[in-house]
Amino acid sequence: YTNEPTGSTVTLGFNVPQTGPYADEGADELRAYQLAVEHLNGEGDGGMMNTFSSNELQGNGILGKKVEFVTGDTQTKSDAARASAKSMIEKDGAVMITGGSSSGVAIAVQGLCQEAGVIFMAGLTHSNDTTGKDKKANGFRHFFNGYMSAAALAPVLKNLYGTDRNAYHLTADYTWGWTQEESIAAATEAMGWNTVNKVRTPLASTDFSSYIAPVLNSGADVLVLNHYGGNMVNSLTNAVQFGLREKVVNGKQFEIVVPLYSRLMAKGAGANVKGIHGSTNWHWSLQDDASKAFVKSFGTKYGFPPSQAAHTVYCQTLLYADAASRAGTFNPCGIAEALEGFEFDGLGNGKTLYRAGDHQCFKDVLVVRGKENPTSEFDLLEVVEVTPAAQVTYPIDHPMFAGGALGTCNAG
Amino acid sequence: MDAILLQILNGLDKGSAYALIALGLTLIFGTLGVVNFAHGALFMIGAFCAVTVQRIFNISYETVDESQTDFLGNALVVKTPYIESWFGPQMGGAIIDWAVPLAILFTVPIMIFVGYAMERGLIKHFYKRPHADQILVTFGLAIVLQEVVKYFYGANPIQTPAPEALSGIVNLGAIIGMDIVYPVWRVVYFFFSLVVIGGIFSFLQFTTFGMVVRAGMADRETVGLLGINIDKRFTVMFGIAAAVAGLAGVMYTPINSPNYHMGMDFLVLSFVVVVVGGMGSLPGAVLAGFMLGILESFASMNEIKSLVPGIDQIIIYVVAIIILLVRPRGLMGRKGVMED
Amino acid sequence: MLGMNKNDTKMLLLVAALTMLAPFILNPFPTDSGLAQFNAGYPDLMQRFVIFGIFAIGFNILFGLTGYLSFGHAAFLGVGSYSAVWMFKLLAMNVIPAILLSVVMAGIFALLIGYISLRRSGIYFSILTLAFAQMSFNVAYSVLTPITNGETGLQLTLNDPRVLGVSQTVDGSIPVTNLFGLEMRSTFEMVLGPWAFQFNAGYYLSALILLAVFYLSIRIFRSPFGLMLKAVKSNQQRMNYTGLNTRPYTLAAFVISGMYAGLAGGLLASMDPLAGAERMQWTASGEVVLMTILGGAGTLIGPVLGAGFIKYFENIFSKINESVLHGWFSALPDGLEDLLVTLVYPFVGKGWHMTLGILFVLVVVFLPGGLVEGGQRITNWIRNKKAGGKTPTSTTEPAE
Amino acid sequence: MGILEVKGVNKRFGGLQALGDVNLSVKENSVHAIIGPNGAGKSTLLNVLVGKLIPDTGSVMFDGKSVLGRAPYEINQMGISRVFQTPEIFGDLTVMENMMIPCFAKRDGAFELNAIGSVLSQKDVTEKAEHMLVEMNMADKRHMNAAALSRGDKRRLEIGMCLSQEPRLLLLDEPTAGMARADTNNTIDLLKQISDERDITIAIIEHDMHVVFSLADRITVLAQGSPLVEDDPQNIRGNPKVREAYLGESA
Amino acid sequence: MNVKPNFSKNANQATTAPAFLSVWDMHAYYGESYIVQGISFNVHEGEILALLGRNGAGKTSTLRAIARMDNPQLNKGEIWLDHQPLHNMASYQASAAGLALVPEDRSIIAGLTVEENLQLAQIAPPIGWSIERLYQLFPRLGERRKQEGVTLSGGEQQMLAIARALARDIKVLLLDEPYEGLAPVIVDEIEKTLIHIKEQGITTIIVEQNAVRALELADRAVILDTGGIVFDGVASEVLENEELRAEYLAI
Ligand SMILES: Nc1ncnc2c1ncn2[C@@H]1O[C@H](COP(=O)(O)OP(=O)(O)OP(=O)(O)O)[C@@H](O)[C@H]1O
Ligand SMILES: Nc1ncnc2c1ncn2[C@@H]1O[C@H](COP(=O)(O)OP(=O)(O)OP(=O)(O)O)[C@@H](O)[C@H]1O
Ligand SMILES: [Mg+2]
Ligand SMILES: [Mg+2]
Repeated sequence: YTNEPTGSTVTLGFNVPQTGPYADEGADELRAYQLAVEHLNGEGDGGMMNTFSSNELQGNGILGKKVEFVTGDTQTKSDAARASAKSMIEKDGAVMITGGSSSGVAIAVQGLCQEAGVIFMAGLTHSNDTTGKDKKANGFRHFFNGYMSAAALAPVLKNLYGTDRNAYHLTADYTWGWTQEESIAAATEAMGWNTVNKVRTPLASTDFSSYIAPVLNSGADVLVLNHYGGNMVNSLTNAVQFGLREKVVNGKQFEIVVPLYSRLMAKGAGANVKGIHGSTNWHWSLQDDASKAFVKSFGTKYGFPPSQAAHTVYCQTLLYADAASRAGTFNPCGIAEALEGFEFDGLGNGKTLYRAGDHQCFKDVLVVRGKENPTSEFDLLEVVEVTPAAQVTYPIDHPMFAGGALGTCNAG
Repeated sequence: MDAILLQILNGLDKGSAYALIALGLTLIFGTLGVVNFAHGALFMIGAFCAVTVQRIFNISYETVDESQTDFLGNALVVKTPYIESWFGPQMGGAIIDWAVPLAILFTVPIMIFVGYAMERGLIKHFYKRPHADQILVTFGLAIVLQEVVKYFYGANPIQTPAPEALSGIVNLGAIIGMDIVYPVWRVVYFFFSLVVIGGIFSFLQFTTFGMVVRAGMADRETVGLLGINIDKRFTVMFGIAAAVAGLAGVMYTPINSPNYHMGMDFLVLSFVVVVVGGMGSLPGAVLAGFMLGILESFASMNEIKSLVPGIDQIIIYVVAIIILLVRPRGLMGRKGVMED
Repeated sequence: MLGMNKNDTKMLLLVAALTMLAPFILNPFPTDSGLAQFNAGYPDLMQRFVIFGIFAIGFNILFGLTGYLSFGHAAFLGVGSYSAVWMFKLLAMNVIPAILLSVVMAGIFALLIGYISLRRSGIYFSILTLAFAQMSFNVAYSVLTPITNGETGLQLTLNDPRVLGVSQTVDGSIPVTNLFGLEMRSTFEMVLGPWAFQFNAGYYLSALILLAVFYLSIRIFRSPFGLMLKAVKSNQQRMNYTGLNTRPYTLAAFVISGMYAGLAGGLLASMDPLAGAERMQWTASGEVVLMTILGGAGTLIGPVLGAGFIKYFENIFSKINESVLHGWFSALPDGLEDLLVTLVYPFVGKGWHMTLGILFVLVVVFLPGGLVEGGQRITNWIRNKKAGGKTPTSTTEPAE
Repeated sequence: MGILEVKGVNKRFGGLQALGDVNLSVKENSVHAIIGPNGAGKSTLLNVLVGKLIPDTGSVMFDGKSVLGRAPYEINQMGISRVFQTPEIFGDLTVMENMMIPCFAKRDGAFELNAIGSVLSQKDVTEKAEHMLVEMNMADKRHMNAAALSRGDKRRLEIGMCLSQEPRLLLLDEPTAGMARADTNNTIDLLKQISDERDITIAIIEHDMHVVFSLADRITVLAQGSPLVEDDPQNIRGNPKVREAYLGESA
Repeated sequence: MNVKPNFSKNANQATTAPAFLSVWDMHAYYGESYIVQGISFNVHEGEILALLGRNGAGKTSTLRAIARMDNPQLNKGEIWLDHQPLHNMASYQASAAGLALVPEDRSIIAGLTVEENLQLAQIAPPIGWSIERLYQLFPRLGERRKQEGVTLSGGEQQMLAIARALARDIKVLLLDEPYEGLAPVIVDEIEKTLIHIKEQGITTIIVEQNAVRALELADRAVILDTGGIVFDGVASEVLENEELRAEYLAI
């Protein structure tokens, strides 16, 4: 199989955005990867290896081989990401590629890994497509997705804002935005909300005022911002600027929802996030042992708490290592088999299943809210609800995930 | 009706940002003839002046609050800005609150210095070089400036809010009996840009400075023969342009949180604005800025979007193409400026 | 030879030798040494060198000869890529039809855009091309998603129809691109002591095509057509009053260079069947401009050097991370090691942009003719040294 | 009936009547001089002839075909070639290349080009260009960039370029301005020889009376946009109106 | 610095007045090509010096070097004007010191009107004739004050260029082919102007292909050939010296 490790080491490829708008998220992912490598090699305090339900990992590398890694810059561009991944595979002999901070890149690299015959452990990618129509036998996603965000958020929104609401969607005009919009609209409509309008905004927009202004007189009383990263910071800032948070429509307080939160980015919106609900894959303030262990380990090393991106890539690295150990081989097909249907606990989101049919993890999803009185610059979000995995699980043939096929595992 | 008025207003407001950015660019690009790919970076540096001022105002001393814990479970370190301890929480808080407007004072000299250093150190040697070389050097410079900012401030946006007093909304329609609410700061930005634009116009109109610089562009040699030290004036012009770019940046920060690549986001747009306005024409750049702003606002209206899907994605470019085909030198371009 | 003068023949032979021996030349460091980091001789990067070389050569036919600075050439590259991937999806995995279609489609696109844009000159032309390319990018990114697959990029799937071929191979995976059965990704690895050299089919195909189009560009530069274009650049007015309708000439140059871009796009897709919208973004158009100027606009070999330079940085420098640096300096005392790492780190890895920016500035300030001039200076210097005496540097001959 | 017939041409620039009812007939194979004070409209008239300007009214016929409304390159292809008052040459190209470009033109001025470039035709072109350089006394400068030529040399190069196109009508706008005496004399000889040996018609604008009177078969005096007189050289020299408006005492 | 340098090699025996403008051993380059190859001469206050030579002899280059233009580059040599060392100055400083060059291509600035072209000359001190006075001298310019300078006819441009020089308070006027392209009557006019200027005490160096006219006007003459001086003496001497005339001026 491709890049079978022959020496005493095994090389992993960490492919993250190091330049461009997501560079900070990429940097945080890299930190988590390094931490994971340390832990796998038996250095440091072991972090979540101590809480992980599987006890295969011994701190002696993977299958006795010391873990080494190479890094690359995806620039958040499919092309650059594939070039970088290829160089890791062709030049550095990486047996696994992981990383990414956007769905487009994750899907592109996942496709590449499928062809090249290596395992791809997706990083931050939230589009339904990654494990939906673009799923691949060699690709695995620990992160949650648009559907799960919607499923977790809907009940909370229902409790908070009632069932008689008119929602206005602003959506980043590309695949991730569309899948999220579809998911949220479906979930909220199911509980009785009316969708007033779905407006697509160009990815390159920086000023969303001309999209926000029409919201004022649209009769909507909820604004859903299907934006991520810089788009999200700007659209939220603009929405608050236009006084939407203070607005009262039809006798109801106007509300804003940001379905996918990223704490790193939310910082850019500052006080504007206060009281605004959204979902996230994981948050450092969780009080379970695994999360605490990870925060401690990461925080001690770097001086600040990890982001959800850091958490997911750390988990992915451990999961890969564990699967290799259980399979007793680095052969992608062996590893895939070990991961498929794998149930585990102790990585921060409670009991988790790596579903065999689409390589998506099913675990608890957090609903969070912008904190009113933050005590520090990291303390922006508070968890209002931990939605149990069962509630966000969907059947494999759910229409939002239809099309495409997993195919068969490729070992190169 | 309200909706249309609101979009016109929004277009003017967007346009004022475009016009202000394009104004700085056209001083360098349309007047000095330097294809300045670092203009976006100047805009970005202006914005980060505000961030820096905010940071400076927030320099804090630390006290340990045993009653709270931080993310690692240790006692929480509470930070209090020195300014607050010096001036009292009330006054100090107000100063911090007004960081962005106060940053203007700080930005102008900084930007003039940046412009001066850039022109003397680098651009000076490129007036006579081909445009292609200018692109390479200014693009290189832009990357470096950007990366330096990224090194110190990270890649994520940084919030720099407007003063509390200026961050609400006003009802502009109240006078005419309509309900047209608009963010105060955006109104401030609009008037601010009018003032800056007016200031630059009168400076170039009522002094011979503009004429000399234009002449120097057309024929440096001859202007030198007439006893004029054109280099000095080019430097001044560059300084002014940098200051305008910087002002556009500082004032923009409360509208959208600045990040290190915000310059690149605006770069293409500002070139389009300047060229559509017509090379060498200041009024052209301003006019084009407002025009594109308004058209962009209209294109993002749902009614228009449902007629022509995706029009808001391409409106700027469609308009640019049409204008350049109908009017060979843009709206108000002068003959012979950068046509070869 | 082949209708070329001696210098050109020499240069073509040189380029041929360089491309054919690239797997050796680009892998000078033993695989296990610390410097192996700087090796560039792996298939993907070598392919990128030659493909972007083709792109830049084509761009230079327009820019170097006519002086028209297009800021939208990436659109043609993108069109080429999309065409090729669709060909793979619908027709066959053989690269020949795909490449042909990309060239043709890019040519048609260039004809349309060029016909309109060439009504203006100077900066107005640049902005027109930029506007067209940005429009294409925006549209490809969202509105045209059914054709382009938007953000994700157009990829092959397991259920592509593929008339002349199978949708999936027997083992259930997507078939790979090939040239009459020769798989583009097939690589022969030769191990010589501590060195490992990779010979990749796709690379050699691209390299041969590069040689062909490089030869073509030499012929264009030296032909009366090329002379006419240079004359148009120098004085369009005089050209008009000498009875030449300049428009068809510049349009021809535009279309030819667009077809080069399409060829590059088709090759990219042939090596790696994916076509993403960001290939059409203005930054991508800007990149080829930078490549050309960096290498030396108007020179034959310059654009290829420029392309190599930028791609090298993008792919090699960006991969140097902190632990690699620690590896290099580990022999030094700890304090010094940390100091050096701290000093170097901002310029590599995530700081590779910074280094690239600084190099742009340095090159353009000190080598006004681009890298080619650098090369000339070195040869002159060596020659002078050999001659031993102070022969005055010959009058600046056009760097070609 | 002349080869060039200008009838009733008017051209205004804003308030300025640059050409007012100009009628002119140039006989085939003659040398026709147009003289007149500065700003009389001589260059403007030439601009109309080559399609650089479109007159407000009037007609311009060359060889029985109308010139108006055609693009400059088309007019050139009809066989009209022009030397400008400020030299228009290819500054970035070498002198030799400058000369080669018009040599690609066929007899009637139309371009014959082959992008792949057959070796043979290029050789012909090179020979012809070489020959022309020798004729213009510029062979030693063949590898210089044209921009670096002195002004007189630029002018000679431009004349050479126009001649090597073998036009039927050659328009010269002050061809010897700034040229050294010796070269002026050479140019006079060359033009004489051309007009005698080849069937080229020449229209020349010149302020140097030595040149005008050595060459011209016929002279039109233009003043304030309108023809003042048209006559033979001897008569012009004696014409008091011309003396007053143009020649001054020194002629 | 009170000692006036007198670098005269052999020249100026004709007059004993000290030199006002001295050029000593001037070497100038265009990039690598060595054009002005060690020229020395003196001009006295109020004198008109004719600088003659065939095309490419280096006349323009000499004037440009004196006017301290960037090109050609002065690599060696000294230039003194009325006690001031010009060789250390940039062109704008030389202009402030009292030097004005009327370049051979006139260099009217595009995009500026006639009047603006004149105004431009009066921005930096010292300021000379008023614009109204210049319009009296050249009424044609006054009539066209709002017209864009570059659309003037050739002769009008020449007038504008001279007027622009006079708009500054100058001590030395460098004229590069001022008669080129001018109608004989205008040449007479300009000649009168030059005499007028001379009467104001302004020193003039005139480069001209119309050697006879220049020599009749000038007090002294310098003849250049390929970058070096081949004659330096009284103007009338040249007119009388058959050999010189034939060899270098072809008259
Ligand atoms: N584009 C223009 N706009 C306005 N006026 C113009 C333009 N072109 C020429 N003129 C004016 O028209 C008149 C005729 O100019 P033209 O160049 O034809 O003169 P000319 O006879 O060639 O003179 P000269 O012998 O000095 O070259 C001049 O007064 C000139 O100022
Ligand atoms: N920019 C330049 N670069 C290189 N060589 C130049 C340049 N300008 C002029 N020369 C060369 O310098 C020499 C002298 O030129 P210059 O213009 O001084 O001559 P001139 O005596 O004024 O001639 P003319 O009477 O034709 O105007 C010529 O051989 C010319 O080719
Ligand atoms: Mg004229
Ligand atoms: Mg001269």
